[in-house]
Amino acid sequence: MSLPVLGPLIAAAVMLFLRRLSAQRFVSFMTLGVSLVASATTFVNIWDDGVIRVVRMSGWPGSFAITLVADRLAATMVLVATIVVTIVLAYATGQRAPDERSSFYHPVYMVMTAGISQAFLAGDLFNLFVAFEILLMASYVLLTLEGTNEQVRAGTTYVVLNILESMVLLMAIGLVFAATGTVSMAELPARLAELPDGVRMGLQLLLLVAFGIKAAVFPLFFWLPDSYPTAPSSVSAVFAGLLTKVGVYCLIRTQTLLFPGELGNVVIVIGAATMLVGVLGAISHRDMKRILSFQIVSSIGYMLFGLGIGGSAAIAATIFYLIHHIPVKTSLFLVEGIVARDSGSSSPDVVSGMARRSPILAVLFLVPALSLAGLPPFSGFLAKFAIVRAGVVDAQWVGIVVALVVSLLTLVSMVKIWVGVFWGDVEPAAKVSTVGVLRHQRLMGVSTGMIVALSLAIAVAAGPLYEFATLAAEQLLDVAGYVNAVRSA
Amino acid sequence: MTFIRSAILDELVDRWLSKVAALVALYVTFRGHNAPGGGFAGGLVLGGVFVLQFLTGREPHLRHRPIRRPTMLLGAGLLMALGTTAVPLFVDAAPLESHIWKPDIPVIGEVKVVSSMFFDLGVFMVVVAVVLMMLLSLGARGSSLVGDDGGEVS
Amino acid sequence: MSLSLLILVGVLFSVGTYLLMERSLTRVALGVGVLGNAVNLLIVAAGSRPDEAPIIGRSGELTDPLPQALVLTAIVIGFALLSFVLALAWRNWSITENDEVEDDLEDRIVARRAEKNSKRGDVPHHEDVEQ
Amino acid sequence: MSDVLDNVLDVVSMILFVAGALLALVASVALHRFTGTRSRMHATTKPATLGVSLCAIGSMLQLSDVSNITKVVVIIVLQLVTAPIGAHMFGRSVGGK
Amino acid sequence: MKAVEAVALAIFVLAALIAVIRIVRRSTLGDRAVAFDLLTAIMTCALLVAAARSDDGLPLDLALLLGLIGFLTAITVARFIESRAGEEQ
Amino acid sequence: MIPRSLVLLVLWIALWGDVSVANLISGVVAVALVTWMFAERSGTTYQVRPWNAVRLIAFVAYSLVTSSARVAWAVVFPTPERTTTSVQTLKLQRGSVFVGAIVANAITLTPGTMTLELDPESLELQVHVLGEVDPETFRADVLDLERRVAEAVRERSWT
Amino acid sequence: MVLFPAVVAQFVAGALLLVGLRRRPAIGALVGLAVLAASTAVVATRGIGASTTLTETVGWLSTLGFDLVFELDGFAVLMALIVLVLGFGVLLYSLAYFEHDSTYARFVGLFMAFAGSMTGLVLAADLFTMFVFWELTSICSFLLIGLNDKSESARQSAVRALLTTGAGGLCLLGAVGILQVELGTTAFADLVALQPTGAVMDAAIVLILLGAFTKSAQFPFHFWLPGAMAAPTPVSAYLHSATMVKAGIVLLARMSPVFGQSDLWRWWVVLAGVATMLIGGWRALRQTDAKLLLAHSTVSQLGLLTVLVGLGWSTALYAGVAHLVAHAVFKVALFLGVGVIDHELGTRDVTKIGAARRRAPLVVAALGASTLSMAGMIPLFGFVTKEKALVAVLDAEVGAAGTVALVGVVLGSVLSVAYSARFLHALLSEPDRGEHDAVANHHEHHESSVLTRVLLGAPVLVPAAASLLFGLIATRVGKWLVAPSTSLAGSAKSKLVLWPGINDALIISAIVIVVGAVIGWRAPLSVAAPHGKHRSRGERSFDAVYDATLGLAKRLTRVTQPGSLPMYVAVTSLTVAVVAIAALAVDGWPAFEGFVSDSPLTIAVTVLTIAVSIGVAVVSARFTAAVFLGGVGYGAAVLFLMRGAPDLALTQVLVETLTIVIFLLAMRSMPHSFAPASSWAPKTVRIAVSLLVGIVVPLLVLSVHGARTAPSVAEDYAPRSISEAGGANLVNVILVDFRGFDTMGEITVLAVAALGVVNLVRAAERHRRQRERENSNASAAAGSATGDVS
Ligand code: NA
Ligand code: NA
Repeated sequence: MSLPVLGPLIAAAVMLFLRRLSAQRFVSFMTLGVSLVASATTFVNIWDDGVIRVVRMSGWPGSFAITLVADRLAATMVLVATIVVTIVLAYATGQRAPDERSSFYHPVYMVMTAGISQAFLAGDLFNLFVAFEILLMASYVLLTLEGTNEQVRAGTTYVVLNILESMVLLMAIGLVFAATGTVSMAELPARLAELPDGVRMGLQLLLLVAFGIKAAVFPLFFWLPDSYPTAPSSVSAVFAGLLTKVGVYCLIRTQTLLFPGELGNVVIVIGAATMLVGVLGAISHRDMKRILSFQIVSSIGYMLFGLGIGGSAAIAATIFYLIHHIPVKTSLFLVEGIVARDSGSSSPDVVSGMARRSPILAVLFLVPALSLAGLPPFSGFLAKFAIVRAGVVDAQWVGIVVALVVSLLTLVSMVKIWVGVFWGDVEPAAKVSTVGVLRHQRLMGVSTGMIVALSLAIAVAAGPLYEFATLAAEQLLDVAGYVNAVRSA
Repeated sequence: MTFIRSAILDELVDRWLSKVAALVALYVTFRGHNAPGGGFAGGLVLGGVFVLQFLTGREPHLRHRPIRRPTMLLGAGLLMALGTTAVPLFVDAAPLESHIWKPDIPVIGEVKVVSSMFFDLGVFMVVVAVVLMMLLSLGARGSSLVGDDGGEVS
Repeated sequence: MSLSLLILVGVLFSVGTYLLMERSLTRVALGVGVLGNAVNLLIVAAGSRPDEAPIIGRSGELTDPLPQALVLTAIVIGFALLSFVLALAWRNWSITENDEVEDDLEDRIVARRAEKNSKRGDVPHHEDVEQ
Repeated sequence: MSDVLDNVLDVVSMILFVAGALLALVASVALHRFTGTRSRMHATTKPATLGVSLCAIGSMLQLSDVSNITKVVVIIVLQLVTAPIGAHMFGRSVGGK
Repeated sequence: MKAVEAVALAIFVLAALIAVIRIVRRSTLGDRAVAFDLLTAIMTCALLVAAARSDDGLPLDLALLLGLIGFLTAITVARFIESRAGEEQ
Repeated sequence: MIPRSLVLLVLWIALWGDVSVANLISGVVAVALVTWMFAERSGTTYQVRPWNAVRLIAFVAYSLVTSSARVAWAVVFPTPERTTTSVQTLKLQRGSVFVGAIVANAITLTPGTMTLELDPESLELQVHVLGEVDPETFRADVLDLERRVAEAVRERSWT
Repeated sequence: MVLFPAVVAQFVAGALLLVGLRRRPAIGALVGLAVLAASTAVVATRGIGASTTLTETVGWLSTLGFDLVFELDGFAVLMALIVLVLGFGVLLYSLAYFEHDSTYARFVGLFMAFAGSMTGLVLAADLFTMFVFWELTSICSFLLIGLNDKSESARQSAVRALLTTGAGGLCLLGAVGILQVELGTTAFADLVALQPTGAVMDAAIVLILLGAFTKSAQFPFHFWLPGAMAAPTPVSAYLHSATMVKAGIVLLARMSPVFGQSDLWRWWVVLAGVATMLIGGWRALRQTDAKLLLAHSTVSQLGLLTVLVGLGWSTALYAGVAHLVAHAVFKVALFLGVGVIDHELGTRDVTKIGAARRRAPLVVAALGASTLSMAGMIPLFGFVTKEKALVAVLDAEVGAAGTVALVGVVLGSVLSVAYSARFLHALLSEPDRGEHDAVANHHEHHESSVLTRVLLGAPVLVPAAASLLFGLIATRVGKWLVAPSTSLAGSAKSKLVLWPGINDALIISAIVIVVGAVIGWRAPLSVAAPHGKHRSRGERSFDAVYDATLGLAKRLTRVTQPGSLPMYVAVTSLTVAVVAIAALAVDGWPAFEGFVSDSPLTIAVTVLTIAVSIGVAVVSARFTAAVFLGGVGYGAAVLFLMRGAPDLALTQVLVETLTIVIFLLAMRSMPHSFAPASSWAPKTVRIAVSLLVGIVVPLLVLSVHGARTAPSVAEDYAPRSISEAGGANLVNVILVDFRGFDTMGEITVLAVAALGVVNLVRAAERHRRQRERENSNASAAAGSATGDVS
């Protein structure tokens, strides 16, 4: 179970000795393959029996050791993350730019992978902070990989605000310790419950702010749309698909394990504002990557809305949304990368008529785009509707109206991209390669296709997946179960 | 940073200060388990020595010694720490679970070796490597240093 | 709780926040450094009592070692962050010959479009296209 | 006998401490009294070095552990070695007085 | 004994205060570095006295490292001033 | 002649505060590592004459105290003569860089005087001096110091 | 299970054609025809005359009741046959229509996907299933309208159609959610049985109607349909007359037995239907493009259908179903016929299409017959159904709404006769000489083969013949339609007759026909282009809303996303401050107690550190500030030491020193002082924000500190430290053992940071070299240029 964390780290260290790119690639894929097997095994086992797996680091009792805890949600997230990371790496290999530009790409990418897994598995608040720092630092490096003017400027915003986030998180954790004397997530629920209301609320809100910055929620989202568009597509794809999800995941943990059911209405309001502001940003922009980046923010809002409603149905819907959104968002960025690689840009001012040039690419865009807009029969529809339904049950009418309006505006933003980039005459001015769009980028196309297929598979297998999400949600709400599993480990 | 031609620096820094400081660095590293110090502090002290060499323009010294490839040192340090983390997995223990050996070696007597010492040593190496990398990259005046010393895979 | 430490933490938070709001990247880096110190002091001040150093064998009541260990990790991470920010500042300087964080270009474009209160949507280009 | 010795050592230490402290004070006052960086260095680094050395010797007299005494010795040596290096580097860089 | 040490420590604080005034008040970088160096020395002295006070090695560790590392700040400043000597004049 | 390695080994053992086989062995390893890590710039070594060395240390310590007092005095009661500064230049006689380096350090340690530069080729010494001073007297003092140093250590080349 | 596979087969065929058989679209079309035929066979054999209704459930997300349920009841059979048979005809027609068009492959693929969506929609047994296919039809329609994506207006129309129907779809989704949660079911049969009422149901009604109205282009959402005529004729014929726009009618038909008794439902339906009928009819009188004329006539007819189906009264439902069939039959013929004319003449202008009489007399005859059916002339099927509609409205016992409906239907009928007459007029008028030449010209360039003419002609002639035939055998057709309407309303005793005898309805009809014919024949064929350029008022409103939304979004985004880092930091800091204030507001002012007495030394060091830290913020010299930062660190180190944290102090001192060195390295070449700040906000604001943070955070700390309840877990460490972890320094033992994993992460962070620094420096170096290379190339070029000159 600790393999998805340790494996990539070891690989990263080994790769510092490797000069040859091919060797680095080999090590990367081998490692991810092993991680994949390991995380799939954990996932299947937990799917089978639902027993929470705990690894006690350094072998000390669960009550005061650092633990890695895999419950249903964590195991799922690690598996999905590993799959996505692997496919995107294949894409990056096909794209060639990032890993040929810097010999540190592969090691840093591996470290980021490890950080993501560790964040999902962390059973200790401070260790979670460390995991965050690992993946953040790796993301800083990946974001500024080429060191261009744009990247440095955007990287600065990203780095500074994420450092601020780190400070807030660290402060929050320090205060949690000061109030409770522990940072173990299994020990915290009981101790937090004893605190005075204001202190408890303050700690909860501080954690919400910290994770909220990471997850890019209103009003703390601004760093995201400014920075993601500047990274290479393969990098921003992982950022978009996974990194913000880590923040959401942590918000879910905070809301279910540490402060069960508290301040739900605040979360709902934040969620509604986030989806609205995000989508308005998306339709304000023209650039494909910008629109997609703002859409990340908007989607986060949906998850927060579901989380805020609370209860197993809403949390299950949120989990389903969380999982479905990873391949959807990732694939959109990957498509953008293919467009940009083919035409030198993905701006509608430069590119158009892509659908004529590559119908397959158009389909690869359309499926996740419609899924994002919540249209049936794609996974996004099920996820969005599941959340809306939970809202109806809870009579969150305002939120539902916002969610539906945002859904329409999301469609607007996707249509903007479609009309601007995929429709229209083939622009003669563009730096268009003469051969087929996907012919020279077969690996990029295939990996994008795999992620799209993954998202379609989520839609097809929605039934069993949703049952699993429901079980995962029930497990999340069973605080005592978590505590006992860690204590008795 | 330009090299400073100075007899004072030659004598003091090269002959004595560096070596004494490096010795202290090792000392701080290894006694950390029982007194303030440890791999991190020790690594920083040794890093400080390199800073001193660097500030006095002595970095050519670094380039003729085995630590000229700090990325490899970095990798080695990480591997040592990770090894300490992962090896227990092979003997069915928890990751990072420590083990205390007390072998009774002839002449020396009973020696107490704690496995976490290797972890600390890994930390030490990483810190030294990090300091070196930062010095050699940010501190490089010309370009050549970066390619040669800051990292080697091209 | 030590009152003087608390006041110091407050001052450091103020100074750090103030510096982070500057345009000069060097000052931002300074802010990162100050804020890091502030949080570290906060954790130690709030999380433990001033007692004897936590080394077994020392006389007197030992203070809580855990906040110290956490802060030690935080110090290192803070150093890593600060170094990277400084490298970023350096690179920024080497590109633009100034030390400032500029506003995002695309955002400014959108702002300008909003300012002009343009009647033109992006998807259906109306009047201007049809002519 | 050892009591007497201890007392003597105590007194010596005290004298050394106070002397060291006063030297430090003088050094800091010098920062304001003198003009020009080099002049200020004359008045600060040297008395400070001496001050540290005095305190170190005073401290050495009170310590019992070999390891600790060694550290104090190293501290003195370091003072004597590093002060010139610092002065040297400064002397090179700071122009004027 | 304790009283004398307390007096010594008080003098150190006073000296440090005066040095900090030099640092904070408008002055050149070089002067500030000199003051900083002095501050390090004062800290070392205080640590030595504190160590003697309780026959305790802990402050000595810090003093030792200060001695090893502290002067780096000063020579860093020196290097900085030197590297831009032309510019400042 | 005291090998530097031995000094370092003693230092190592003293730091641990305990003479044991384990410390000795680890010390040998540590010293070897350290020596290997930091290269020598010059291929010279030297010999210390213990008695002369002690005399030298005593001399330096004495001048350290007296001149500290003098500077302290200047701080407390500054006059123009006491606070004026000058740069004195002179050439060392013994032809040894090592000796020159020790001289330069000793000068720096002594309050009121501060070595700015010692050229390793010409052995020209630049000293910054606080307070009014007669150049000839100063030169004589420095050369006297050089003599004392040269008597305490003797350089020997082994390449 | 047959229904779901039949639907899926059409999608699969579509998908294959989109990505696979792109080079051979004709073969793809043949595959599509085969699939459509097979599906038709399935529906016909399993549906017509079956003793039990075939029901299929495809489990999807059963936990939430998101399953696909299909039912082949009478209405479903009827609609499915319309969809499939017309689809077959249109696809056949398209083979000739597109010929050498490069978009044909795309058309066939999307067409099949659309046919699948539509089949699924009409077979749906519950609202959820219907919604799924509903949205699919919107998507396919979007892509089909935009088939000629090089045309700006096609793109715009597609977007308008998608967003309008998409918005309606979301309303429908809301209704689905409400019904699912409130009633636990969306199955039509269950809903009819439940007859739900109440405030929440009223909301559901409004949402459902919005969905239906947008889809079926009812007022005020009627504007997108004429715009959708930018699509090629087969698309218009199939989607925007015969099938997709009927989706809203299907929905109304399914739901009106559920909500038909509600006044809310009835009034909305009647008002929207009547308004649509009148507006569409009026507009149809003013179109010069024959296709647009038909489009507006479709709008008008849809209004009639809405009124009939929405009234929820069994006879009206029966009439609605009948007229739905009639409309599908004559309208597909009309559209396809106009397409033939367009194909033959190269124009659809009503002043010019008269020339078609000679080129394609059969087609024009079929058009004429269909037009008469549209006008409701005996003996065509349109007459039969129009009569039935009048009867149904006359007999309706629904109060004032019924009266409004009656007036509306009469006026609407007048208009529909009028535009039919105008269209007929256009068909029969003689084009002037010049036009005739132009048409002849076009013809010379465009000689169609026999196969082409058959393929184009048959799909026009067959439905036209059907209009006539159905009229003649109206009684039998009426019997066929009993089952479909019974499946909706539960009971339908109505029947159709060609000649009902003289009754109120017939008299009204006669008056309507006379008045309408006069108006229509006298209406001018050539009409000056309306004022608003190419866009209708509805389109302009849509665009205004769209632009306003975008403008609002931009203005808002300018506020939320100014791109300014300082602003972002300020907002984030303020958020933290607000959090602290909120916590304090709940618990009240923290108790200022429990302070340890600080030693004078602590106080002194604190004061010094504060002084230095303020210096960091104040000083303007770059490196000096860095040194000050070091001073703050040293101060913190001393405080750590005094609190019993020697390890911290040690590390802090080392780290601060190294930090200063790195500051030096990074800032070597930067100027001495900071540039004067080009600030985003006045200094006072920044000071205020930072002071607020500096004040509230310590208060929060105090409040939290006082709340400590349990002892630290670290108390468990001490007993185990030496024996089990082998060390006495607890902090170090924690770092390498108890919490060694944190340290592992910490050195990883450090390592990656170093890699990042090196990477940035290398990038700079790479860029510098590149620039140098470019410069030297440039100067070399310049050098050779001067060489040439000399
Ligand atoms: Na375009
Ligand atoms: Na800049």
